[in-house]
Amino acid sequence: MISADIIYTIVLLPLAASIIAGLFRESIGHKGAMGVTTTSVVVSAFLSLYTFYVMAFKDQAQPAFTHYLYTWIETGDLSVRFGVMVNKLTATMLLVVTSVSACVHVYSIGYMAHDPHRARFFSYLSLFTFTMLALVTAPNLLQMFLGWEGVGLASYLLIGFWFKKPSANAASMKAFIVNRVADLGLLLAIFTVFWTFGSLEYADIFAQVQNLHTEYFNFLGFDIHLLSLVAMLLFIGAMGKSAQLGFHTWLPDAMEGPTPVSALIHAATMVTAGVFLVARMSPLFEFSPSVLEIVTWVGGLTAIFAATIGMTQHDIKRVIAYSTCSQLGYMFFACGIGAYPAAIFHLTTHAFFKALLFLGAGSVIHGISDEQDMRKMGGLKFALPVTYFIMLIGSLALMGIPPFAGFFSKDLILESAFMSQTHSGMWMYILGTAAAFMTAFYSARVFYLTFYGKNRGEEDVYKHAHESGLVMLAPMFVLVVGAVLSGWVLYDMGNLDWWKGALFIADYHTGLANAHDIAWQWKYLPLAIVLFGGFMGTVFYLWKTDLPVKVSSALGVIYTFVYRKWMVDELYHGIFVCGVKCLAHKFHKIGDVMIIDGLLVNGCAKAANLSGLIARRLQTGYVFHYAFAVVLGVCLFVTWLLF
Amino acid sequence: MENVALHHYLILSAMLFVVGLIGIFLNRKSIIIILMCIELMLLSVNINFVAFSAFLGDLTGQIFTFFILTVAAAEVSIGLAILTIFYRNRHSGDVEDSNLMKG
Amino acid sequence: METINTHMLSILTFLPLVGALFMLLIPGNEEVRSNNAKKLALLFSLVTLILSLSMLAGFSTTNPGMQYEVKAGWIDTLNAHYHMGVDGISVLFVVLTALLTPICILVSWNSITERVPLYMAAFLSLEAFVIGVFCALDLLLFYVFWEAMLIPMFLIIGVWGGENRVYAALKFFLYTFLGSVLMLVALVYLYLENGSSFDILSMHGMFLDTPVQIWLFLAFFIAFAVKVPMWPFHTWLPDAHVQAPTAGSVILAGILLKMGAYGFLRFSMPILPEATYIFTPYIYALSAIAIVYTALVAFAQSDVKKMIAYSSVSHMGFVTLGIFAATTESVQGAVMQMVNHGIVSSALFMLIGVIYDRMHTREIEKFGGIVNRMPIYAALFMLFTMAAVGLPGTNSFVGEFLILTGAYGADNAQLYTVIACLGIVLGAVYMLSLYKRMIMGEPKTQEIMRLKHMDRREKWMFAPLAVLVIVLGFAPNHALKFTEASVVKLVADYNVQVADMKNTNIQLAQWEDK
Amino acid sequence: MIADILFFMFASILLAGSLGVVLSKNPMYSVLFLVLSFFNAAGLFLLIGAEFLGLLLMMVYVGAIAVMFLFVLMTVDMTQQDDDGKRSPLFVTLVLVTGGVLLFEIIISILAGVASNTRLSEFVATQSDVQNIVQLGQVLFTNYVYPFIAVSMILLVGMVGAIVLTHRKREGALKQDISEQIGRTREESIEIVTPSLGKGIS
Amino acid sequence: MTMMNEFNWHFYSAGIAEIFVMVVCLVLLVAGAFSHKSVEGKFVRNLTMLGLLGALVMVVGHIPEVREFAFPVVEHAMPSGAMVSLFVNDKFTVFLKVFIILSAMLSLYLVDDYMTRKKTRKYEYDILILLSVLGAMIMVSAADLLMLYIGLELMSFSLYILTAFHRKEAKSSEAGLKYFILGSIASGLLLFGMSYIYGLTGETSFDGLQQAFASGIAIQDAAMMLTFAMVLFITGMAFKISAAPFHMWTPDVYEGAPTPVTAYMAIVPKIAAMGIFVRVLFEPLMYMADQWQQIVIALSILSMAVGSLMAIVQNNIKRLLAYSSIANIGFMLVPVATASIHAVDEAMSYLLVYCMMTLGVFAVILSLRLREKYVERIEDLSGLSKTNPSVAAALAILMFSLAGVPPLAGFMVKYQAFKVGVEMGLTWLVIVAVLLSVVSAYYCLRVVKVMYFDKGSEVYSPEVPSQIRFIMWAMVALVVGFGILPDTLFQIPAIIQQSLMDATTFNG
Repeated sequence: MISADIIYTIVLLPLAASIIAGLFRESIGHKGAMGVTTTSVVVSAFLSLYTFYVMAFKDQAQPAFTHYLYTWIETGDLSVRFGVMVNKLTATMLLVVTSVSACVHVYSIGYMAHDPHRARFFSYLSLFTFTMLALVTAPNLLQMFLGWEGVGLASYLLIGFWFKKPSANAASMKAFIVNRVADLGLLLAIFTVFWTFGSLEYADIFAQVQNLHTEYFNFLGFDIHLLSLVAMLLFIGAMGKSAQLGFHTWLPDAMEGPTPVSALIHAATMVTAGVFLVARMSPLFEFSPSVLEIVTWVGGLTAIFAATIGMTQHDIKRVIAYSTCSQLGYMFFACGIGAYPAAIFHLTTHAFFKALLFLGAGSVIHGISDEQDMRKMGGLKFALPVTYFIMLIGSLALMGIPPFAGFFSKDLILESAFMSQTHSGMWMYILGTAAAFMTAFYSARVFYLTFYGKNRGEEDVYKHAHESGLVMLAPMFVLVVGAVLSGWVLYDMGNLDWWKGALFIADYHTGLANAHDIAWQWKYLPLAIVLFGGFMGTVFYLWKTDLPVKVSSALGVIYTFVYRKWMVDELYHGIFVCGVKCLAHKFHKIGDVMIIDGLLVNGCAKAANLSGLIARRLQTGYVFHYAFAVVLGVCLFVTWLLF
Repeated sequence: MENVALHHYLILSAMLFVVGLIGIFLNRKSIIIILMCIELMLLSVNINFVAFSAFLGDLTGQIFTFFILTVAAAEVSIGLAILTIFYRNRHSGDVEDSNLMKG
Repeated sequence: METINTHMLSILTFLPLVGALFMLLIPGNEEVRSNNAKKLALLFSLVTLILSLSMLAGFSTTNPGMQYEVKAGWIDTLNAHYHMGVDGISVLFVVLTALLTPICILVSWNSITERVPLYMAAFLSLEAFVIGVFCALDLLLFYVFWEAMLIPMFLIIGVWGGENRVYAALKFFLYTFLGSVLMLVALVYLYLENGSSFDILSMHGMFLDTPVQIWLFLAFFIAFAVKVPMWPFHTWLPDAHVQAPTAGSVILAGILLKMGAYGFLRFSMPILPEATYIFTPYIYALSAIAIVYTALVAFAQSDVKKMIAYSSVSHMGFVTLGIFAATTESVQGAVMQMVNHGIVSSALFMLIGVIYDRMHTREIEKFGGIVNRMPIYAALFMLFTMAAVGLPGTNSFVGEFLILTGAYGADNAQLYTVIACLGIVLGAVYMLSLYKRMIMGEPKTQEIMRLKHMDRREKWMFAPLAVLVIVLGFAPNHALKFTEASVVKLVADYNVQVADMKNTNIQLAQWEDK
Repeated sequence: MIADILFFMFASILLAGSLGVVLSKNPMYSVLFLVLSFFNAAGLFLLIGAEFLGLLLMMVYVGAIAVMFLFVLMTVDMTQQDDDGKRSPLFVTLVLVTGGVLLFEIIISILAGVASNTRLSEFVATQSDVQNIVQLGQVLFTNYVYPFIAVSMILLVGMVGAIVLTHRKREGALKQDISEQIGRTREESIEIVTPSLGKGIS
Repeated sequence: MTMMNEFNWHFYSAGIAEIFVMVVCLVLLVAGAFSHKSVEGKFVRNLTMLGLLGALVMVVGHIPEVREFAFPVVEHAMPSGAMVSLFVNDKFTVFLKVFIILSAMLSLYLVDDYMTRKKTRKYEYDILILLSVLGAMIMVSAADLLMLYIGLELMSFSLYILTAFHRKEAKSSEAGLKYFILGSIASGLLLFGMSYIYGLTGETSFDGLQQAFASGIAIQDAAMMLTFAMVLFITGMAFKISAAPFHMWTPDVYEGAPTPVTAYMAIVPKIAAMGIFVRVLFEPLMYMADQWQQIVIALSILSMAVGSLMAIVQNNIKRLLAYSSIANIGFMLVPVATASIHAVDEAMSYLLVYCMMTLGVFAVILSLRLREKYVERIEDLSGLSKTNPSVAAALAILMFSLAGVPPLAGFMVKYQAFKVGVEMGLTWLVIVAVLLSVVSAYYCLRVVKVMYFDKGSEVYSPEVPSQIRFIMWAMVALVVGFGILPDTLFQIPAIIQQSLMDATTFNG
């Protein structure tokens, strides 16, 4: 049996560790801080594993339950409690979060061994783990929002961990602010939910969805279908956190943080929060098909859009970041076509292999003195043999080559899309397959550029390239296990029944249910294309290494456009950053300084002073003027009264 | 020619009054003329009082005039005294020299 | 103990005043006087704090009415009474004032070297007057405290302020004075309408014609709007903040700004419900403008204090939005947010003061990379930045969330709520960019590399505020429960009166149709 | 009839005199015009039956005040003329307009009063049997004794004021101080000097 | 008429204090002239004080329950008419006289040090003060236009001379000259108005006038003339209280006159003139309230505006105080402008507090010497709070009170004035007044600013006579005390208001 206490332990242990590491690092030292945090997260991970094991396999009778700890905010009609909501979705997320987090913690002991601020780093990592856990266990939207913003904070702190790097500081700010913008959607969704459902508890919301699904809500003067509105606003929030098209710009920049952070936050956990949210709210989304359509298209377009950019980037971490973006697109369009189980399944497998890839990349970077540019790598196969192997596994999993995990989940998604028998489902199948081709291509590209060919970096660095220590390799092996096995061990996840009500699919979504009935040619087409992609990659980067330059110069503007990330950053910079700055200065200079202060406030003061000065001129000192003033006064008064 | 009535006196005194008043402003010469103008104003007031007194058959007006005459005498003495010390200080009795203080 | 309880509010109000008088009478040479004044002032303010906490402990959370009431004759000819009391709306502010004053004294411990006794006297008398404002239940008494408070603040800005202090002090005084004198006229009118009585409680629910209410509301509004300050009455604030000494900014941001919003709650809503209702849309608009516009203006500042000052305006925009939305949630949120803002912006000003004491500049461009030298400072800065940004888990989130939630459902406020939400983003923009420019990065100058670490006094003065940020973030109910009963009553009464008005209007319209 | 003629005569000379006061360039002439005005005013007073006041006017004004004006004019030498017209034409216009308006208003109101009114136009100058001076004396020292005393204090003020302001000790005027002469001592009057050799007494 | 020939104590008892002061003046004149030069100052000063004290005792010792009259005359002297009085004694006059005598005594205390330092000490000074006090007393007791005129001139003539008292200083003599000329013009206007009023009603006594106006005959008969007369009459008195636009003399005279004289002039004549102004408006002119109300409103607004706006551009403290007094008169006129007799006490309590504040400020000025010269420019005060903190504090309190900041008496009386304004439906005037009070707060703050915010290094001459110090602190104490507990402040004028109301009901 799983009791609430176990869940609370899982959630709060990292918090306690974080506080201890953060506040008392002077007394416990770096080792103490690392020890406390890592231990607690590992314990959490094992408890989560146990929880997941019980819920998923052992005890099918284990009920989903909600437990409350204490009342957080209570006033008027609003009552929000802290607590946990445990079901299979929670358990899955707990497993993903804590296991990856534990691996990253351990890995970081090695990776950050020489950093003077590593206690702080671990404190942040544990804090992140806590907030992420609070997010996934939340029984209501507000606690979820607490976790949601909390991971934002932790992400901000971790991206900007190397505070001396201006680029890191800028990236952390960008991440926080872009997320904030999206969070507005979430916030508005919460408000709307409160005023229509009267509660923020998931249970209450889901219970009322049936009753309210014909309601309309007046939003900014438009009567909008209530559930669609809520769903759309929630999805905006999800887009931000999951770096979907439009909100994706922060994610590549976030790679300025230490690599373990990228593995934990920007691959495995935080960015998947959006998918998690959509899945969690599936009973609501299912009643707003129009929004699901949007979700589908956003996901699909992100998948292909990010993949295109991924093919052109030179920074190893950025490539993987765009890949993450692209994979998240898969998950979203899976949600959009109603295949939530497939999405979560992919989320889980993706967490493992993407974390693995990042850690592997970290290992490479660590090995060659923090160089991230792939143009300065090459031929590292012999220097870093274990890493080479790990990256190979990771890449294959990402490409979706059987029998690695990625194959199962991605295939399930594409099959569901194909079988959903809708127009957009079909499109998703096409887009997904195309993205899969690109995924294969850039995965191969990364792999070959890093490990094969001649070394293109500095000779000195190359000579000193070294394999990572055991403390870094060990967690990677754990993840390798995940990347290899999770696909078929957890294959049941793709089945709605497995979730026992934690996810909800409306009847009109038949894609997932029929996924297994797909014709074989459609089932294996993506695999073939993936293999072709891998082959192309091999051609370009192993055999004919002069091809990429030729092709890119042949493509000319198109290549540059893609390489510059479709100019989105430039566009945003132009519109938002400059716009806000310009507006701010205008408001300040013209609005405040000139009009309000200059004209009105000081203007009045000056007017008073000026009239004083003018009146002063009338006080000439000549007695006849004074006398005349008296007479003039009399004359005016008389005239006034007489006529 | 009609009989001289009250309003003749009143109009006369009004004219005298205004002449005195305007004299104060228009005089560009010595301050002493201002004092004389004030005397003219007081004279016009006296004419008013006496006229009213006579036409009302009431003595109060004449009493008033009596007192005004007395006060005017004191006034002139004070005025001239102040004028004298002003002259001693500024060596001028000009109206336009009295502007040490202004604003 | 019993006597202390019955006279609690009088003691809270006049104890600091007694302290202020003591300050002026301390004998000895300059140095001795300074030292003794500091210690004595701290002692007085701490005793006041302890008493205020005991008052809080004895406060009944279920009673929506006035507690600790005292009433005695004062000016018989005017029928003005010495009438004090606290309810849920005011009680927290009293405690907040009592809390911030000792902190302010600590803040000024080393940075004020000239005329210390006078300074301490000014602070203690300021505390006394402000507590008086929050406790007064007699309109004249209220006004007396309200205005009297200007004098010590004027001196604090003018005597111990920065290089442009004279302008700022005069602007502060005249601006607020202008607002208050109009209130005086309204006050006189109310007094006459209320049967020559200044009793605030008896004014609640008195019947006034709508046009009369509108005029009165406008007069009160200007006074309160200047104090809050609402856009476009806010320009005194940046100047005052920038020029005031650190402790002055703290008290200004922490408490004085709350007086305006408190006035709305105490006067506008209960006494002039119809006018309040009529003006609500305009105030929504002003609040929304305040939130977005001043957040942008804050972003454009190069002076760190000015930036925080503008951010205060922006944050107070939330408060006014919440008050006028007049739902239980929003008003609760507004009260909460006032307390929160009192804590957070005070702390931010203190942080600026800490660095100002070391570097004597407020130009953001002169800072940079402070974290390298002062990590604890950076951590505290981060904490309060996040609180200012309204991150969940900090106290500000609770306030902002309640306000926005409440306002979202109020009549016609939805659009403004959405605009106000933008303020949350902009808040993050300027606060984080401030953090980035000041704290992060390589140390910008040699001077920064030589900065002194924070000493024990400096750390301790942040401790209570930091604790409050977190505690109120995770357990805001400890604060909310004090205000709940009174706010519920306030909102309920207000809505009843507004509903009455609407009914009457409908009936009138129907009658006219016939 | 004769009274009427006399009235108009006195009145016109009075006005002319007053204009002379105002307009003449030499202050000395102004004083003389003032005297002329007073004479005519006194005539008017006599005409209307206020003999005592008429005479008083002549005695006090002509005999005392006008002389005082002349006296002061002579002693402080204020007869110099200064008419380079510093007044701005704007001011002069304004003054004339204001004066004109004022006069117009007074006359209008007087005439309106006379026209509309029942009492004002009925007023007639009444001649009493009792002598004017007797009448005045009767009330002045009975009814009005208190103001009479009070006004004496005003005269006192005039006196004190004139003395305190203008009286001054003349420096350099040789005055005999008897007590000083008698109280002279040998020590302060004689100095015994011992001349040194060859230098003489200097 | 025959009965007047016998001495009747009752006819004189009400005016006994004035008679006493007259006698004292004569005695002093002789005493001063014949006493030895070295002691004459002190001797005369003590006698003056004694005289004032005696007058005070007589005034206070004779508080009438109902209004009393003295020096009755037979009206319509020739066709013998009713008995009316030249002189009235009621609680209003008692209040004003006590107020006048006390102010005069206090302001006399300010003189010694100044005159000694300036080497212009003369015993005539005291006599002139005494004479002007006498004039003021006669003026406030006047029940007849004649007495009013005589009192006014007695008071003014003494002031003209006092203004020019520093005869060797050009400014002083110039001020005297200006004051004299303008004062004479004003009294000419006043007299012209009086002559019409007399002529149209045949009355000079206030009671008689009130009845005449009440009957409406005069108003109907020559409305225009009467209006004209009333304007001139009010002008004459507005000049004395220096209400704009008849205020032009004030700053120059304040600046030029010796400072103790300015102090005296800022208080005693104001009390007397304001007192009689109110009495005239509410007794004889009561039934013309419709007309004079408009003038008073205009006077009020103009005074507030001119006073406040011009005060903010001044550099000389005495000029500043002059404009401040103009502004304050404007505020004082707000209750008067309601034309309601109930508002009189508000004006009077304002007057009371205004005098306290003014006296206090002058005490401060007279206690500050910089390099042995009396402080005149506002800049001279810079840094006062450091070099002389107690004096600075006193001046700051007085200035805040002038600005009308609670909890000081200045606020309380302003409040009262505004209250009655609103009560009587002149809310717009009150709004104008409060807005201008913000302007006037500015010049008060400027003084505080100079003292507290500006750096000054010069050290003030240390020795301050204890009398001046006493007056300064006494006034500060009163201002603070009345600010916190203003009951007494409001009760005294309430009594005198009653006595004015009695007068109206008595006649009306």
